[in-house]
Amino acid sequence: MLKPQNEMKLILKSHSVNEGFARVAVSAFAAQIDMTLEELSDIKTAVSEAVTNSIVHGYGRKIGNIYITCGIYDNNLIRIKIRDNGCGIEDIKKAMEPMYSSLGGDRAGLGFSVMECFTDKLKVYSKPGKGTSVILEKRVSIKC
Amino acid sequence: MLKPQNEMKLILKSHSVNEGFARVAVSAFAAQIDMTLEELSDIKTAVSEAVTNSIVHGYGRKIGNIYITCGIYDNNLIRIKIRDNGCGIEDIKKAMEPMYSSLGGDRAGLGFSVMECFTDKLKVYSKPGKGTSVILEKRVSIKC
Amino acid sequence: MPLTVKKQGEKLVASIRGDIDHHSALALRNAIDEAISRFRSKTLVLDFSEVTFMDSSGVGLVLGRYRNICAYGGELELRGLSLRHMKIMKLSGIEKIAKIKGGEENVKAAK
Amino acid sequence: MLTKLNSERDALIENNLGLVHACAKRFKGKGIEYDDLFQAGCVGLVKASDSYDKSRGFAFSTYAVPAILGEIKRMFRDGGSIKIGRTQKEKAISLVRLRDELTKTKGEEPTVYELADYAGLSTFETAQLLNAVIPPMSLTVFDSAENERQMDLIGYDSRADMTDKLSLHTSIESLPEEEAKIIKLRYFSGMTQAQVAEILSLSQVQVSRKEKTILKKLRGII
Ligand SMILES: Nc1ncnc2c1ncn2[C@@H]1O[C@H](COP(=O)(O)OP(=O)(O)OP(=O)(O)O)[C@@H](O)[C@H]1O
Ligand SMILES: Nc1ncnc2c1ncn2[C@@H]1O[C@H](COP(=O)(O)OP(=O)(O)OP(=O)(O)O)[C@@H](O)[C@H]1O
Ligand SMILES: [Mg+2]
Ligand SMILES: [Mg+2]
Repeated sequence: MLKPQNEMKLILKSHSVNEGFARVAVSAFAAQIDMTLEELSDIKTAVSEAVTNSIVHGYGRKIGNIYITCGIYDNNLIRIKIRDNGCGIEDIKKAMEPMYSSLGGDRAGLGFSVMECFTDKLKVYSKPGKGTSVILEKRVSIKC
Repeated sequence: MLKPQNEMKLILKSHSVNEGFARVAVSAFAAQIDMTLEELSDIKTAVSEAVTNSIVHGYGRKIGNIYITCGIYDNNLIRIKIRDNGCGIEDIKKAMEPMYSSLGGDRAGLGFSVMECFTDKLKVYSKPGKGTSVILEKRVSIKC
Repeated sequence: MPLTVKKQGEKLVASIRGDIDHHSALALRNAIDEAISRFRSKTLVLDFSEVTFMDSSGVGLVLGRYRNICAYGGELELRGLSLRHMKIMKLSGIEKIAKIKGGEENVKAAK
Repeated sequence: MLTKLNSERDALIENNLGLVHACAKRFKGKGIEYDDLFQAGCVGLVKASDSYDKSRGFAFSTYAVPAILGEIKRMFRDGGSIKIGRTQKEKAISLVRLRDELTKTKGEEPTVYELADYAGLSTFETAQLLNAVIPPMSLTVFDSAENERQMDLIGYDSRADMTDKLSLHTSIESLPEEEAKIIKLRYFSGMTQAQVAEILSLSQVQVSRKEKTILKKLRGII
């Protein structure tokens, strides 16, 4: 991966009130590339899913740090990494299946599906007991 | 200083395009406390001055990192730290005098005065060759 | 609370405003469930026409209310879903169990 | 003695108008006219020169700049304290409206840059505002573009002031029951046409048609 043209790092506590802030911060940064509102909303939605997972699954009742990196690369590529030091995922393949959720309640098990649906690339790295990283990539349309 | 109720850290490159982003990110985070639009724009104004100083004076032609911490404390206190690893300030007292600027051109030497006027507390720490930290505090009014 | 609950004829209509994420969903869930058990309507209508943001927590909110209203022998109706929100809803197949109103074009367009 | 003091003070003011310009320039383009900023700054300068005591050894600017900035800051305060939520929402709504207009005139959705450009905002600010609110009214297909505008007129436009609403209120009394109900639900309870249709067991299209006729009628009455 080449060097980004511009990059920001954000560290947040896993309070659920920060979900909204994470969305705003990432999309405000990403907006330095010209794109449509739809594309901007896609990014917001995907980021919201990943951050919520770190809060809900990664840390659960504990409060920990969530690390977000957002880079802007050549050819209008936006790359966002969301990392936590939470509980990690045992079986990533299973976790990424649509409608799979390890938690009951109101979780639909659709977070990863939504991330896949609204970005161009999704990568998940995780180690049980260590934490999880999610990498989202989106190439937005170039307008003249 | 007690522990903040909520806190975020932001690391930015000293590209001038990031001035706007820093303002927006800090104000979006601070806005989780109920305050008036004027109070919010006071915060934006002060942050903008500090970030610009790190870009213009701290790093000059180089590109370095700017570290912003924003914490929300009891009794509606917002505390923002803006730090750079730039050239530092020889004589802080002189630098803070209104209308003093080490650079000519369009710089009026008003940055620190504006920060003082628009916040409740301003502290500056600096070591030549090491870098500068500016701490801004603002207590916003509680509205019912 | 960014929620208005109204009785409209036989129907219980809950109109949601603003962002639906995991943070806001909890309060919404509690308020809607409280209204369901209080009014005991046969039909719960969830109106999304003033929702400004929604992620999968919104789908969870709907699925949970569906289970709940089913327990009362009732049914669920969704209204005012934008194309984007419909796309997210459809990942769950909710359109097969709930009646979706006022966005037929959206239901089709969201494949 | 007094005259001397006065001339000293006048000189102080005259020689330091540059300070006021420097301070005022800093706040250009933030919604207050430059002349007004300058005026306020001058008030600060006058206050500072009244109370300046040379013998204390401070430079005059050290004394005057905070006073000037203080007065300028007050200008922003005097706009009244507006809660963030509301104004941001209003701004965001007008942004989305702008987007819809541009989409119509250009035939394709504008980008965030273009929107920012038209609205005279930074891209970051625009993105933040759009985050605050994206009214889905314009995103949903089922409400026709026309009645969106009608809603805007009465629902959101601040120029549709209370007097309009009040006169509307009295005229409604002269309408048949169903018609009065439609208008009340639409414009005083802020319901969508679909919601009103539901309550009155009508189709949305019927509500839309009726609403148009009633509004025409009302305009005649008012
Ligand atoms: N950051 C994380 N840390 C630990 N486990 C995770 C993390 N992210 C996801 N998971 C696991 O992957 C599963 C699937 O995640 P996904 O987001 O698809 O669904 P969900 O969060 O359970 O439900 P929804 O997102 O629809 O509310 C989760 O149930 C959880 O077990
Ligand atoms: N982060 C920093 N690193 C190094 N020097 C700094 C830094 N911040 C301020 N200074 C020094 O302090 C001086 C005064 O700063 P101040 O912001 O008040 O004025 P200015 O930046 O020169 O002009 P203006 O802010 O009006 O454009 C600067 O000219 C510079 O010499
Ligand atoms: Mg999830
Ligand atoms: Mg400066």
